[in-house]
Amino acid sequence: MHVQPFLRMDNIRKRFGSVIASAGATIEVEEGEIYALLGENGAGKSVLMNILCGILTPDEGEIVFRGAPLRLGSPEQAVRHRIGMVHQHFMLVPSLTVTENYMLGQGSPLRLLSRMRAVSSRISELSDRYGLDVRPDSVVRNLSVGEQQRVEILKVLYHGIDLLILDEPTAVLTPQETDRLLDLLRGLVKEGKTVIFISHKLDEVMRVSDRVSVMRDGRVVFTTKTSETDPRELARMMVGRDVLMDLPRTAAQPGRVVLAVTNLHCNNELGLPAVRDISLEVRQGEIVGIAGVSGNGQSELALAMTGLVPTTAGSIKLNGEELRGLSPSAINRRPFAHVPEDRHKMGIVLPLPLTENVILQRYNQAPFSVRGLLDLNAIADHARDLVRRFKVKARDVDVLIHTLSGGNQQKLVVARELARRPDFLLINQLTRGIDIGAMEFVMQEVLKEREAGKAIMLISTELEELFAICDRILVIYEGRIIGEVPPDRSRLDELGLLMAGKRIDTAPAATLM
Amino acid sequence: MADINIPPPTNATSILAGASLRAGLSRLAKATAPPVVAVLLALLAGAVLLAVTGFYAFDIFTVMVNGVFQDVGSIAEMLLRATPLILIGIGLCVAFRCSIWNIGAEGQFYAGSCAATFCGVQFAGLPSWAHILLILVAGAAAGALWAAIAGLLKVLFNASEIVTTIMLNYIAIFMTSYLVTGPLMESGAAYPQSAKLLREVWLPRVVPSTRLHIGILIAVALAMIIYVFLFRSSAGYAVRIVGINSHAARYAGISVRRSILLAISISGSMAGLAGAMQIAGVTHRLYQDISPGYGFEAIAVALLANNNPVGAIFSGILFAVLDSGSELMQINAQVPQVLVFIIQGMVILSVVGFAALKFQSARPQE
Amino acid sequence: MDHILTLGFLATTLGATWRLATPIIFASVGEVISERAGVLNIGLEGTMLIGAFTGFATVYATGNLPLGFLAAGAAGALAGLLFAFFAITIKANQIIVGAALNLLGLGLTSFLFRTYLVQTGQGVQIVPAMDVPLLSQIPYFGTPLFRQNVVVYSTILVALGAYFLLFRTSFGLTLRAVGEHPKAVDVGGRSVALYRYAAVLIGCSLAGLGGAYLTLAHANQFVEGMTSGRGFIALAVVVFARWSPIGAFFVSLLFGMFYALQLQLQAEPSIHIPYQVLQAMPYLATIVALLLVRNRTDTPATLGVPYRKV
Amino acid sequence: MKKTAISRRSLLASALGLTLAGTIWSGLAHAQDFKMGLLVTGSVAEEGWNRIAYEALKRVEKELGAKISYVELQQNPASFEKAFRDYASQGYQVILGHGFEFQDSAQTVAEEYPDTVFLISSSNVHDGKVIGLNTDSSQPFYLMGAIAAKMGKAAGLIGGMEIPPIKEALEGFVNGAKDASADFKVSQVYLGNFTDATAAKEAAINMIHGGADFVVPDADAAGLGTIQAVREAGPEISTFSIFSDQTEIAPKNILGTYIADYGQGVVRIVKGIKEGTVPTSNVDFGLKDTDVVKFSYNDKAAHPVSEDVRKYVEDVRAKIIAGEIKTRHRQ
Repeated sequence: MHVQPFLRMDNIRKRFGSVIASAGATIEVEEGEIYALLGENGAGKSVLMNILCGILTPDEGEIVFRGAPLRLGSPEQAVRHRIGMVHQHFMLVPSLTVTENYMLGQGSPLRLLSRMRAVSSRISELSDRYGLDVRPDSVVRNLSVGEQQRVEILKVLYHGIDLLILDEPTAVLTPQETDRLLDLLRGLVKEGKTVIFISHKLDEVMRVSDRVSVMRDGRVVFTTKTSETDPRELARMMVGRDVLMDLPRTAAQPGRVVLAVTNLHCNNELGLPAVRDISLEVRQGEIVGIAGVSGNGQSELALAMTGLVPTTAGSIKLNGEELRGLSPSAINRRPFAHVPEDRHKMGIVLPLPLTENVILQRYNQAPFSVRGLLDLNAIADHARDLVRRFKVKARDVDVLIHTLSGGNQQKLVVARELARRPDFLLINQLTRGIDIGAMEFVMQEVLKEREAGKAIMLISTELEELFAICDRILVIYEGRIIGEVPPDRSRLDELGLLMAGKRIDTAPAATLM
Repeated sequence: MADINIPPPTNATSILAGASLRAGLSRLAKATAPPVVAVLLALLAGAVLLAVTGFYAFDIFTVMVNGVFQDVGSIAEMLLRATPLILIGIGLCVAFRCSIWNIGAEGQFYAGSCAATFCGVQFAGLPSWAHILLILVAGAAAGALWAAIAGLLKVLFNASEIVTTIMLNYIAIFMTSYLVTGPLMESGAAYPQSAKLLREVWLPRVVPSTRLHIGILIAVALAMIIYVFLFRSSAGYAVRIVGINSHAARYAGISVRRSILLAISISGSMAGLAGAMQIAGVTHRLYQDISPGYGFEAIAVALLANNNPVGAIFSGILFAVLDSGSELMQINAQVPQVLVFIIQGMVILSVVGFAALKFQSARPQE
Repeated sequence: MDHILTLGFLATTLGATWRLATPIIFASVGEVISERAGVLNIGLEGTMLIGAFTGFATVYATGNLPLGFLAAGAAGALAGLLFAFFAITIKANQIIVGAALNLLGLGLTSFLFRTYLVQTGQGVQIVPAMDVPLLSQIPYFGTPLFRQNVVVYSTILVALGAYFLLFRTSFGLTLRAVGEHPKAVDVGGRSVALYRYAAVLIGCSLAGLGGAYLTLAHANQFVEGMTSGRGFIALAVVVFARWSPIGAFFVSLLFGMFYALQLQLQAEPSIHIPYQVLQAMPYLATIVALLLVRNRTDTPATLGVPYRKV
Repeated sequence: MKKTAISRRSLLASALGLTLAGTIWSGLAHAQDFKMGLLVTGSVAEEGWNRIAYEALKRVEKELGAKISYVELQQNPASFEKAFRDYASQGYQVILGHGFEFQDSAQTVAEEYPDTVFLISSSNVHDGKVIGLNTDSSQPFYLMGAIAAKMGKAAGLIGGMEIPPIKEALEGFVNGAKDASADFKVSQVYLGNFTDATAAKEAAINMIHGGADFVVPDADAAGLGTIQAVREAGPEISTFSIFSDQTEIAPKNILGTYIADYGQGVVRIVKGIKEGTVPTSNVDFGLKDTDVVKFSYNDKAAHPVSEDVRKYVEDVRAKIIAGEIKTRHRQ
């Protein structure tokens, strides 16, 4: 259209060892538009944007910005060209104040910090102008995730950026906070700024962007005006085939109560209340979803149920037996399985082989341990069995698990947990960070378990995942269950309000149970 | 700390099978190449230092190696030196695998020596074998307890074991000094040393007309047992999981505290046992400076073996060769014996350098 | 026994405390800077020995005291460079590299001392004591406390300077951020490795100066292994002081007092405690101190953890 | 510095040349040579204890034409036996273990090598050809104690470690002081090592503040810290130079020098052995051995020892030699 686009990244290639992260991606961005970059995890969006903001240098390819070739050696140089990025994981130092964070890396290292006051008042001024409600002398550690994001965005504005890149900015936000963010982006564009918006959420892209490109396997496979496409087309482009948004399933036939949580309380690491008076039941043959924005007590709820953080009050009963107060190892011996939230942190042990990973909770139980000694043959047989049944792509069972892709790692974790033949399965984030093929596979396996009469609880921040397989969805907010919604996409607004802490008068929490 | 937790081959059966003999050998070669190169680099650095300061490095090393392997007697002396290094080293393998930085093996060695001496000079009249057993068990127990202090402080108060074990080293050394000038001092004599153990409780010797005692055999056997513990037992599995990822350990139902205490106590018991053997097998009495730094040297022994107890047998012997050799260098060429510290330091640096580089190149990229 | 309770005894104790604390202050303030940037260096003992030896050898050869301190600081920085290369560039385990540095420090200084500086007989002329005007006139306390050499006084400047550097300059702000959230600094356009190198080099050169104090401003000789565990005490001081340079100054004084009292109480014929018990006191105190400092929120978040870019 | 460095290096080079010619490990014994070996714990480079033995060895080489060799061992009892055996098996006729800690190992190895004489420093052992050679430092320290008590108000003693040679010396000082003046106060500090010169200096400063006007170290290399403290304290504080002549370091403060010419003693004993006379008991060098134990005055001190006091000292010296005064082991 234009002879000279605002920004052109041409045939960008970048590889890390044997992994090709960017395989000749090309994009063009117009001045004053919101440009969305859509793609699955690992499609190469973040790598491309990290190149644009100077964190990574491309192996090949050219960037032309405002008509001149752009060669960046550091993010600082990007800022000098008025390009700035808000990262998915915030780049704020928790122990410092907002002002100190803004001053970080600015100017000569030998300069004194006497300018602090001037910086503070400039922050207040900008905060008022954009309505971001950022207080310059707050210590970042004490801010909520949403507040921290506003601090990040304001930091970019403070540095006088013309091209703003946001990497998955809505992942940690409530629907209402998301709305507010999208409004802000529209306002920035009106001021003449340009926005690149990375996401894998179709609806946001549809709502806010002017144009959209889809990335897959390190390449841009599709670019269009947003007004000329629809979510289904974008989704197809993302995965290379139609998404099975709705998995075939029969209506739930809940049986007896398997797991009952009553009036449960527990604290977080800092000793503050994290789970407040939660009561819920999970029956045979149903999948109960727990929806909520990250950080509302879901993690602590899951850890409390498995004995990993101490509870302060309440009860957790499995098949009528009290679990509260039992050690994690005692709970492991009950028919209670747990797919943890962060597999790298908890679910698997990266530098060990598959064999040693499949016995994680059963390392001291028969048949894997006989009189205190490990039976290597039994362990290897078990690992091979799981690999075969769950179609885990691994050369052998004695390869180290960190050589597997995220999807295959998650398959192995789910396989391991299901192999324990639990009555109750607690899943915290089933499909986080895995490819769409693995995603479908594990969702189907979980549904199969439901058909087999297992009681399943799925904690997720991905509403799509919850809608796809849950039978009912409870919403957690600030440590409380504040409502229940059926898995019906038409009730999305209602769900969003609940996730933002707005109770619905017609369905008060007290009557939910 | 993943750089020290590269596991050994788990599929032992496949190595034994004839078909994969070649694969096993190449795996063995891959495992042993870095430490071998590390040692060569360290010796090279030592040689450069010698050359710069005006010595004939090559001749000195030749004399050293020839001397150490001159005859049965000198080999036995070398193995005698290797015994405490192997014992302490295999204990440190367990602690390091659990990511516990036990810098206190030196103090645990002293604690073991003191307890062994106490039991050695007391309880006269016990049958010889029972008395020897008592001495060794007392040494191991004292070492374990001394280490467990640091372990308890870690699990109860989250006190860094690095600092506490270093402090406990000093305390153990002062305690020994007090004992040999006070309660354990040989009565009627003026020297700061304990009474001499009776010949009945000396460790039996394995090579006639040398001082090499059964400690070396016990050390090798214990190395095998510790290997089985670490890689073939469920408790050892728990220790390793705690060392790599304590969150995963808790998720697996492993008691992190118990594993830490177990690992550091095993580590301490090996150092204590080494101290007891030094008393019952070599010096036969307690002195103020009973260890010339075995506890620190053994850190290098464990590291060079990649925290594999079977490997520690070989690295322990290697360091004993260096030690014995450095004495020969001193006798024959007046090379200051402290050169051996420099070589040890260089070995450690080369080993961790290799491990870190290997880990970096093996790391998957996103 | 009575005279233990006198002002004179107290004044003597305080003077000795400051002098004995001086090398520990240098080393621990240096370590605070290093650990604030996320680098744990347990090789202080070896670094101090290197400083002590280099300073001594330089002054022995040239007779120039300032040059001796300069050389000691530079030698400490060189040791720091070696540490930093392994711990930061190669990303090896910092504890192990530190242990190696201790071995190298002891080995190298002893080797070179035995090879080159056999007979140093009279030693070197040390930094002379000087009176602080007015303060040295205070009855009882004036002479013991305010007739020290300039290196002892300089510990105040070292602690204040480190405080100023860490909390009042842009460099210090970034350095602290490197210890807390290195990625943020990296993305912000500053090199994490560079800041960590700088922190380690500053820390090690201070440790080197602390070592040089022993040979050039207190005793006038180099003795093999003369640091006698002061580098390890400094490590404990940092934890006790909660990573504050001012705190490190005062905690070092506390440990200096243990040393001083130990020597004084031994000399009291009326007190019958085995001297080994008195000598073990600073080490026992360190352990007790660790128990008192249980709240670990001050610990730099990435202490001991190498930074990997991707 | 240059001078010492060069001489040291040429010494090392010659030692290297000799040994690499293959005398020790080639197995070709020079059976006719008279050979003496020395074992020390620590470095002979440092001023002090180990250097005394090294110098003795050099004198044996020079005066008796012996072939010599020495080994610096770590403070590690486990390695002593091997070192003795290494020398004995190579036909060394005399081996000096420099410290009582060598006694046990020597006795063990002596059983296997009946022709070798094992001399043990600071030991009173006598077991066949294992012979203790002790310099009784309590005698010269007794004299120093007497001088201190006659001239000063109070004294402080700084010992390295609590081992017999040092304990005995300090006891001799205390006895000498008490005998001269019963109320004279002497305080003692042990450093617990021979390396912490800083602590040695602080201990001395403390004693001086506490009223001591005589501060005497017996702490090997660390003792230099004490001399430093005394010199800084000014001419009113006195000390003595121990084992070697350090008068140059503090000429105003050092009132006298105690030199143990251990080399002379060793040469005398080894000469006897070479000629076929092995001592029949342990050897205790004392003031009676005027060629070995020497005590002299420094007339250039700020307050040199007065004639009266010297007379008293000569008096007690004679009594010690005659065995009338017991300087140690009084309890």
